[in-house]
Amino acid sequence: MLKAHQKKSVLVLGGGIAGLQAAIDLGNLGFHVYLVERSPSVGGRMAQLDKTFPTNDCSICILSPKMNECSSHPNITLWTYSELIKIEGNIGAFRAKIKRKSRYIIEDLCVGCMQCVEECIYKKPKFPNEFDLGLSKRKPIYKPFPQAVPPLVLIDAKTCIQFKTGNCEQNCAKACERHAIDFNQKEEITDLKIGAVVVATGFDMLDTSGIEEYGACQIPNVVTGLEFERLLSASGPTTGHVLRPSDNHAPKKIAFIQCVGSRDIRNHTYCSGVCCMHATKEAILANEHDREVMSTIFYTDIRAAGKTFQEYVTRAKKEYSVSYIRSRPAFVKEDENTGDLYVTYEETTTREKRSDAFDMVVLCQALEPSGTDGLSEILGFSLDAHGFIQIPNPLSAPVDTTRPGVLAVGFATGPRDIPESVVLASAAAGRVAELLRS
Amino acid sequence: MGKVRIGVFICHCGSNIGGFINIHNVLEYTRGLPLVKHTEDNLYTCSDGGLSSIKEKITEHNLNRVIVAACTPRTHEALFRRACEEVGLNRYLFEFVNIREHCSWIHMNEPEAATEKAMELIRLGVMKAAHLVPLEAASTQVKPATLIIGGGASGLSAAVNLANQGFDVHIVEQTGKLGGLASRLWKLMPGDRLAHEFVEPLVNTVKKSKHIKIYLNSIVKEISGFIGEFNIEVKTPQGKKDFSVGTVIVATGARELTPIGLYHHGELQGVLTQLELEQMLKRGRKRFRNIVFINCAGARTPDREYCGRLCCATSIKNARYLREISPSSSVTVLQRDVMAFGTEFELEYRRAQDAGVRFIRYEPDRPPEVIGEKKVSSVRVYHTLSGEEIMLPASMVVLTTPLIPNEGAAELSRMLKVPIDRYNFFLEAHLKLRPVEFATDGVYIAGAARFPVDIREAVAQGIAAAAKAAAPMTAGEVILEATIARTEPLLCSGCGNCEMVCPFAAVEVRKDDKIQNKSFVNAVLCKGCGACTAVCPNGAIQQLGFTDHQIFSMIETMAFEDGSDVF
Amino acid sequence: MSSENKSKAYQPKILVFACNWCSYAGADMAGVSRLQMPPNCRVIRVMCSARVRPEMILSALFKGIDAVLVLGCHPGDCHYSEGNYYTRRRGIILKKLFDAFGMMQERFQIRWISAAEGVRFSETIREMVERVARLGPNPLGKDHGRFTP
Amino acid sequence: MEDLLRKLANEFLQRPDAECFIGYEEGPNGSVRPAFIRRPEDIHRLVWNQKCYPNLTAYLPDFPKQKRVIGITVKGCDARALRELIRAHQVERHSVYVVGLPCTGLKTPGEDRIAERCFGCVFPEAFQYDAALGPMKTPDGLARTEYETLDNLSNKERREFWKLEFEKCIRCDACRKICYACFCPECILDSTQPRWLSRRQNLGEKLFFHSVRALHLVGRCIGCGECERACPAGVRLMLLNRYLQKQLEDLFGYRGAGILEDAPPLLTFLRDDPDPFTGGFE
Repeated sequence: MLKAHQKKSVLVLGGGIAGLQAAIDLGNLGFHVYLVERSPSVGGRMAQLDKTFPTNDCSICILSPKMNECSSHPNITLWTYSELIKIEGNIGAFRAKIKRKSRYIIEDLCVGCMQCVEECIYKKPKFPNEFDLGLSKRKPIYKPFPQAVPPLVLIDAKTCIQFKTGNCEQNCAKACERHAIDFNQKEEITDLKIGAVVVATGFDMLDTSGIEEYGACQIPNVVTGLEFERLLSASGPTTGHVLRPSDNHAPKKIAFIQCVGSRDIRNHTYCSGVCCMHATKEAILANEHDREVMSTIFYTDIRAAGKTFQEYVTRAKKEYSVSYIRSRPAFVKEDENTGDLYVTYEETTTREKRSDAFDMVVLCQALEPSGTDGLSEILGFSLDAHGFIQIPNPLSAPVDTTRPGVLAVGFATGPRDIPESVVLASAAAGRVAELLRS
Repeated sequence: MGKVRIGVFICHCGSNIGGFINIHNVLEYTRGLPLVKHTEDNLYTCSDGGLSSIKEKITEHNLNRVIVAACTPRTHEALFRRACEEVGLNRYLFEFVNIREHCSWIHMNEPEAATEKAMELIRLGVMKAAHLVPLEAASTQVKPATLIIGGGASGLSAAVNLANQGFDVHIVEQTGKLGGLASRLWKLMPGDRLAHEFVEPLVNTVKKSKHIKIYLNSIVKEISGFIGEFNIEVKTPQGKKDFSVGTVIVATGARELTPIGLYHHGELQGVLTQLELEQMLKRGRKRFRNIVFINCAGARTPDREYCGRLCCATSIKNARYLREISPSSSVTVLQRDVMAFGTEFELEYRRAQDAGVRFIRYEPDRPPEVIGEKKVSSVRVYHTLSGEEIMLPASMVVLTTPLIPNEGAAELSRMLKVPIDRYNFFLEAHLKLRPVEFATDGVYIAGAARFPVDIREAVAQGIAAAAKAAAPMTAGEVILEATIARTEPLLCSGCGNCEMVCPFAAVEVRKDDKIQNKSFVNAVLCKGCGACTAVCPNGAIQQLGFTDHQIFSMIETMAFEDGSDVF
Repeated sequence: MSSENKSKAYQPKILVFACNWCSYAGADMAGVSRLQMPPNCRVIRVMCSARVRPEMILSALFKGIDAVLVLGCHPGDCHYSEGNYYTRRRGIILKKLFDAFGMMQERFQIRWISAAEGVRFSETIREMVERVARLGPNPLGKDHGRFTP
Repeated sequence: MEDLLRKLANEFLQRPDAECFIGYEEGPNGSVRPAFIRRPEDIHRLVWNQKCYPNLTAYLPDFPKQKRVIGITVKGCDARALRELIRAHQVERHSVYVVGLPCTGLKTPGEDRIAERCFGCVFPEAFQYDAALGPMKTPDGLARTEYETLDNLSNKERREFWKLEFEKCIRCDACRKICYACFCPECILDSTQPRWLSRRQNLGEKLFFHSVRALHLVGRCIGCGECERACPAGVRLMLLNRYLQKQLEDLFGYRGAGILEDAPPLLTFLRDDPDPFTGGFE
């Protein structure tokens, strides 16, 4: 490793797979990295996935070593629950202000034992668990998910009795033998001197509530792709048994609707890039869990353009009872007595109008860049027409934004799957080394 | 190192362990175990107080093995090892016993049974600790130079990045010219740029760099060694050149499949490939009449199952240009699925449709038929939407074929001991998380040699591979795994079982003047999985830190309970 | 163990080998999630399930340990890319060896447990303990080596 | 045939790099034993008949690895052993001169019928030899001859059977010593670090001994039956070896050591091997 005085610092924004990879590569290149993540744990979207296509690797199994590597890397300072609020200066000599939000937990004292969670005045979890997209509940004091890094709890002031009324019994604080709970903790602002910034803020899901024809957010058995992913996950709300929300029955016929809000002039005209494959994966996994499950994927084009993707789709058809129908369904209707769903669509080959019954419908909704609007203000780079971070010269400088010294990778720059994000993250590390060393 | 003296530190973890396990009884029990010279409990062994106590007691009681019974080694092992090391005890003389995740937390309602289990887990730990030996993690120097095989977009991008970081680069290019496939194209996507506007500056930067050596019309003949020092032999027109490098990047690229015979390519005049069309455009041809593109020519078929990834985008791009150059032309794209993923390609797809390009879907079991005598005249295709066959007049048919790996991939795969798939694309270390690395340290992969990529992806992968290669070269050394395999030559019969199962080609049976038929572990390549140890018939090869002796002593003490058979 | 405890209801003792990357992490996750399970298992950590040589399983069972469970990553997920495929073949053959002897078949199992499968880990342990408890003590265990079929 | 054998041996011993010719000679009481011929004048001792039981390749790893060449006679089963020894780096092909024996099955000692060890023999002909004592042809019926198996025994019967068998075992190690495939400088069963196996004469230890032997022979046993012949207590060791070989063929299509040049089945894998370990408990 380089000696300390040779080290320059780099700020990485976002602790998803792209941010983690960029931080590790930069750390290995001898830079000191501040990895700043908005939420209380690193891991990002990948931590919420059950498996990854096309290998069906267990997502957390391959991600968790990277999360731990980041937190124990001698060159990486990990700040979760923190945000960039201001930046000044130029490439090689930026000054950044980071807001470190209060978890009401003294990080150095907490060992993540969760005794406090056990003793909370709420005997049962009551509030929507963000990690499970509200499919399960948590308490006001909670750990984001079992493999969270850092493995600390935090208090959500919005739901905590102490913060709401000021006179809770504070069982959590009493239970903590290490006196790690601090209701008076204030957020901190820290100044950093850094040479470059790598933005890897990833994606959010399109709010599907506007897509009424599919009953999103109205019909209980219509779920989104990521919600379905949590249902598949062994660490999810149903411990990996796919059960439909209305009656906890195991569905046997599942419909996946592609391009919900993508390639759609009412929402996003772009293709979200990963939905064809994640739907295929989820259909395969549902069948692996229960061989009686038959899935139908309603698609526009099957975009299986990555390495071994086509083979994956072929296997889904041949071995996992997945059928593909080229059609954009017109609407989904619920039978209110049974909770079953009817998908009405036009069979494009025969021009026949059909309505098929399903136990569950999964909407593969569009994915959109996360946090780029605010960051473009702070960091002063341009966005493209869709809100993705603009890469002005994608051919010769595939990770450079319009602002010198500020690089961007992953889904924040356009639809990318995991390997593409990882490639860009490593490329950003290479660019930083080139910019700060030459 | 003298007699074994074990110290055992038992953590309460507040009440996480102490609340369910009777630590007092466990302490009493542990004190009675053989070789244990010191025992104590700590409220939090991982706290500063706990760690200083470990360090003090090592010195005070002359301990030469340390056990902490607490949480999981996966998070805390490094911390305690460091503490041992700080007072001069080899870090591998530390053993972790997990009595929290694997005991107190999962038996919360059975304190007695949990206490007994904790005792036994500690006894197992003591037995293993008794057989621990000090280990040293070796390191190896890394030369600050890289060999890049292939002078296309990704190889050149990697070269520029590394040169700008101050590393020496050797580019070996099979042809007489840098630039690769991109230099043969007309316009690039995304961005409407002429290919030479992208390629020429890149080539010039490479040519001007004082760090980069270029070998044209050359091929790599032999590669030996491993990360840190690979010895390279290159055959150049000027003769044989030898040099050594610390890392290697494979960027041998791909070429367009020439579909001889497919859709009468090579038989009927006017049946071209996309590359042939681009070269026609490059030469300045301006007039076109009825053009039919056939996508997925030679791709997504049973014998070449993969999708070419960028062929749809290529056809979209060229189709629109044809309409723009020659507005009176009619351009039809026969496709199966339009792989216009992401933002730019989807936009290009819309632009092409707006420019008047017709997209018609065909089914693979009813493929289009190219008709003509000597010269192509029309294409008959089953129109899936209308459900009938239609006839498209065609003055030219352009086949969109996938990229296939360049020749020599198999040979290179043998030389570098890295895998290729059934199409001869290189297989990276992990499809998801290690896309530009091989499982072999110090060897990286970028561009279309791995799988078809567009220019942007080729460049990004080139820079990513450069970043990977730069890491060990920046550090100047790589620290090797300590818990690797090692052969005891006196026991080794040279049967080669270890060699056969090693996933990293780290073990080989050596037969040379000095070594007579003995297995030998290359510490640089070994990752410490222990697969070799399990198949060695007589235990001649052992995984350090997980030896047969260490594990067997745990099994034995579990079987005989009191451990008296061991000591 | 104290003699007082030996007189209690029969409690089998089960040796578990868990690979560091998936199964040990899965066991940790069971702990973090406080999934309760019977206290009969002792986990020995190895880097890869392929490290477990058959002699370890044989000696454990023939020295009287009631059962052996080997846990590895799911096929395809091995941290070392292919270790568990060797584990699988070896496990199949070891089971066949026990078939040939007409004994121990049920006392040896292999299962694939990922780092996310805390629940699967606890269920696997529970089922293994219940199953071995039904079988009763290892006949080679009690008076080491004296054995009645 | 023996004349030809002696002629070939003689020619071989004339070679300047010849070390020794290993064949068979008459032993006491009408038996046949290995002969190590170093001088041309001793070649008259060589014989070839249906009592030539020993697998002579077992001696090859004991010769120091050097440039000199060893002549050896091999039956079909021995030829498979030789191929396996070459694969396992114990013998180099160029350092042996191989004389193939056209075996039609060995006789049961003292009786005029084919020995049971030869039943089911799929490969009586020697191969990869430098010279042969005549054309190799498969004797009719040998491969199809039924041999005794464990198949029809219940679990309980198997347990009882092996309990009685292993009660006979005196742990003399003869089965291990005679086996061609045991060539480690020190056997794991003799190791003291760790002491996998004690000298106790109890069933557990005997099971361990024979299990380890059987597992180390998985994919390497050529079915020559020498272990059973060497056993002074008459333990039916071949039943175990044959049982496992049958499983290898059924599960992995592995026909037996040295038949093809494929890797021993426990040192290789297929991604879609059968997987009995995926589900819950059956």
